[in-house]
Amino acid sequence: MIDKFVSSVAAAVADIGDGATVMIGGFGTSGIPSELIDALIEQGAKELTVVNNNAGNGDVGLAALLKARRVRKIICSFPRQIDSHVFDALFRAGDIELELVPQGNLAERIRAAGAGIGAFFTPTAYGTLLAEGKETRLIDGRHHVLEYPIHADFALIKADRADRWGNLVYRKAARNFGPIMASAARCTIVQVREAVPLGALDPEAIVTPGIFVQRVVPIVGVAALAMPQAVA
Amino acid sequence: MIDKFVSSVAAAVADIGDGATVMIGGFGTSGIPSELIDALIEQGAKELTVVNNNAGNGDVGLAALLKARRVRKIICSFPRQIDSHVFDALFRAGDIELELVPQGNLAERIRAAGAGIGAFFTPTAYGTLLAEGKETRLIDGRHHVLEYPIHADFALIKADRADRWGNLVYRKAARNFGPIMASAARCTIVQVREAVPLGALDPEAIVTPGIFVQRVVPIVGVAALAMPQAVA
Amino acid sequence: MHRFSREQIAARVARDIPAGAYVNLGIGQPTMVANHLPPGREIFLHSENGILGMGPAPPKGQEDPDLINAGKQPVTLLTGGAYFHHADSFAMMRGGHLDYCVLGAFQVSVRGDLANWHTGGKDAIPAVGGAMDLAIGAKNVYVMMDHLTKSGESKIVLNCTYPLTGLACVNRVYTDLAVIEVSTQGLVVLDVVDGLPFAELARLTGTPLTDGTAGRAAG
Amino acid sequence: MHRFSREQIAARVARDIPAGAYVNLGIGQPTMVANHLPPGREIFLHSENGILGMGPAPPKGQEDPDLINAGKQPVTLLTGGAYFHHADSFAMMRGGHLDYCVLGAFQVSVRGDLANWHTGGKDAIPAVGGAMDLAIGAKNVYVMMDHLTKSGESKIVLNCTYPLTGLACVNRVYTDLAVIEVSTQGLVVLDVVDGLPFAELARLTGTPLTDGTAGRAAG
Repeated sequence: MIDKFVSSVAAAVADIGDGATVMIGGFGTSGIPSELIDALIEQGAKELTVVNNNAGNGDVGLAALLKARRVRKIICSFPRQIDSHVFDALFRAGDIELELVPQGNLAERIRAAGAGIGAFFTPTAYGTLLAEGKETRLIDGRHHVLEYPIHADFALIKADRADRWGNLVYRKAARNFGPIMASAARCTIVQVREAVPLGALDPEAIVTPGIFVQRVVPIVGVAALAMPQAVA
Repeated sequence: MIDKFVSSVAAAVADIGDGATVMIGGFGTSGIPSELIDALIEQGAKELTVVNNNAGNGDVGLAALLKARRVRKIICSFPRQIDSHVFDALFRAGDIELELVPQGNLAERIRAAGAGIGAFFTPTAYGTLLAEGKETRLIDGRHHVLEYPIHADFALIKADRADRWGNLVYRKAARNFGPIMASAARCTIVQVREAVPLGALDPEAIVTPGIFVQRVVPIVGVAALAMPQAVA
Repeated sequence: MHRFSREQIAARVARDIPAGAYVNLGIGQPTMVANHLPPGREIFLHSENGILGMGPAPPKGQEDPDLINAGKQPVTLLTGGAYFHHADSFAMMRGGHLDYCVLGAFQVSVRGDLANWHTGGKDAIPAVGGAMDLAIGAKNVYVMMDHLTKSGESKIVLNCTYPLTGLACVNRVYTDLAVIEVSTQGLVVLDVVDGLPFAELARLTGTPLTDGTAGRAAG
Repeated sequence: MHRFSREQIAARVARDIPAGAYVNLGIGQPTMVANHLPPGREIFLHSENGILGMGPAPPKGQEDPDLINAGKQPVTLLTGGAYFHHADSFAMMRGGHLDYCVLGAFQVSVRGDLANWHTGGKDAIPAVGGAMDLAIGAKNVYVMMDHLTKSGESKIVLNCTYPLTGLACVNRVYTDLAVIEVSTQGLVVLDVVDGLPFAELARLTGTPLTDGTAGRAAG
């Protein structure tokens, strides 16, 4: 019987090696696989390349991973935030490499990796600093930039419910990068609020079919995140 | 109040003009927008370019549209079938142009149109007759072919349920080309089994958000299609 | 000098968005447009983190960390709204399915070039987010900004001096002094704030402007 | 001459597919593999029209026109299965997420080139469907076919004479005479039908073959 449930976050991330490329889902307060990130910090892998929309907030989660100096390079769209002081300091000191990617190109490059697309022409960022040195082409009257897929060794994502085949559904805007990161990684590790029996998820409403998922860890007894005060 | 419901298939297809590119959903017995196709035949538009997985079966639906000589060109993956005699005869007589596209490239080209991708490199069909004359590139050790999006003026698709905003859910494998064709056409016309009130569709399970849909026609009182005998 | 207030600018943009439009309101000033959309007019707000049919902020105490907008503020979902993933969300934008994007800006050029993501400062840590996707992400890209910098320089320029976000992508600019259309014939002023002569607007702006206000009531 | 029956070939392929594998069975002969998968072994069948977790044909009278496989025959969905659209479905294949595709073929070359979509006849109306996507659509691409044509020519060839479906994509060939691995060292015979000497198989095949059957039980 196929059972993708893993009993602990520690077991789930045990084989992430030094130098691995790790995608981490989440956007703002939604969809962050906090317990998996903490387990990765605990586990100790270093020289990582991390793919995330941001570069860490405050001193927890991804910021803590950065602070522990485990990340060689980050690929993201929006590193600079009001509370990105950990990243800011590392970047200013030249201690972390940054590949800045427009958010939609980031999403599409991740999707392309999962879909086996070798490269694609996108109009986003044409003529800007972020397209410097990249191949361009005029197609049907519109300028485009050639972008390549972003593959990962591991993806750490958060979903709402999963069954033992690894089928996933998400909750509201916490879906964000989850489905595409799951498709782009060799090994996708998911933390979920609830493990459900096979058949409990509507086949019409499964967002990530189990083919994209290798390991699922139910995080039991965690209360919903408190909503932080909105910042200006 | 935004209401995308249209009272009749005739009204829904009234403005499809001569020379239009029309995508038609469906795969085998599933997801064929039969009533919309019949309305298009009735309406009389000609010199059409049709995008469909096949090129018509028997003498009804798309085959009848072909038989009425309304189609100048068809873009599809699998024209030759046991009962594709209408297409076969037109093709042998040189009365219809065929662009044969591998099924996955067809799907991805339609998706690219909806997603604003200018072109993409795909490994499918490299080194075959269907890639002849196309640009190729070796990326990361794998040969690829450059493929361009397929845009349409209209898409005719079938869904299961819709609300007045045009949000759609499908039924089982009838989903097939519906969501991507809806995204690739300037005007997407949907026939549905059931019109439901706004809010009746689960926001987590809406497959095609209304942004991709312009018109919805409920087809009332149509019994489920009889399953034809499987043919060898 | 008279100026349109930020609320007035937001109201003016809202007035120009028709029923049934699919709209993305950028972070910051553009977010205010939502407060001015007439209640009876159904307009579909898109948030690039994966929401269509986004509603207003929830009552205090009912915030949901899984339901936030692109600015990471708590929002709600309207009846009829839907969720989707990031690639699908940006496909909506890149694919030209949105009718309007409303953005803030540092500068807009006479050709509609947009600079709004980076001051170009040597020490500045860059962050782009969805800015470049939004710049090319709608049939109509509208900018809301102050007409002048704090030191009095025009933010409408012949050529952007800040790093570009997108080329020839802005269709219309709403400032505290005027509403200006970016047309193939150059910049056309649709509205000027009460009491500001066109010649004075042109002097402050410092780029060629065409007066298109004839026969129009000021906003 | 002894031959593996089609059922025996299907059973042999089924035996080689491990639990937990994601598998696409092509139209025709490969479909028979499904009947030989051991009931206790969970294997996920993919159908390129948008199904994962595809089950067997339904009882007569319970066919559903909306639930068909790529061959357009009625099927069922297993508990735990899921539906998705065509672009997502082919992304699964192209993206290398399937473990096995099993296909029919006209010819397979010594390099693993596959010809299975078109006889190349001048009058033939071409139709490709998902053949080219399947050819590159799995970590392991297995072919099931007769070893020889009706006129006795080998379908394993130095160079395909029929139009190609994919280049260097086949990993293993299951025929009525043998099981042959396409390796970087050329074709390696893993199994031969009882009573057929290797030399005779090599003569019938007409391409270089390596005998890899030593120490293996025939299937």
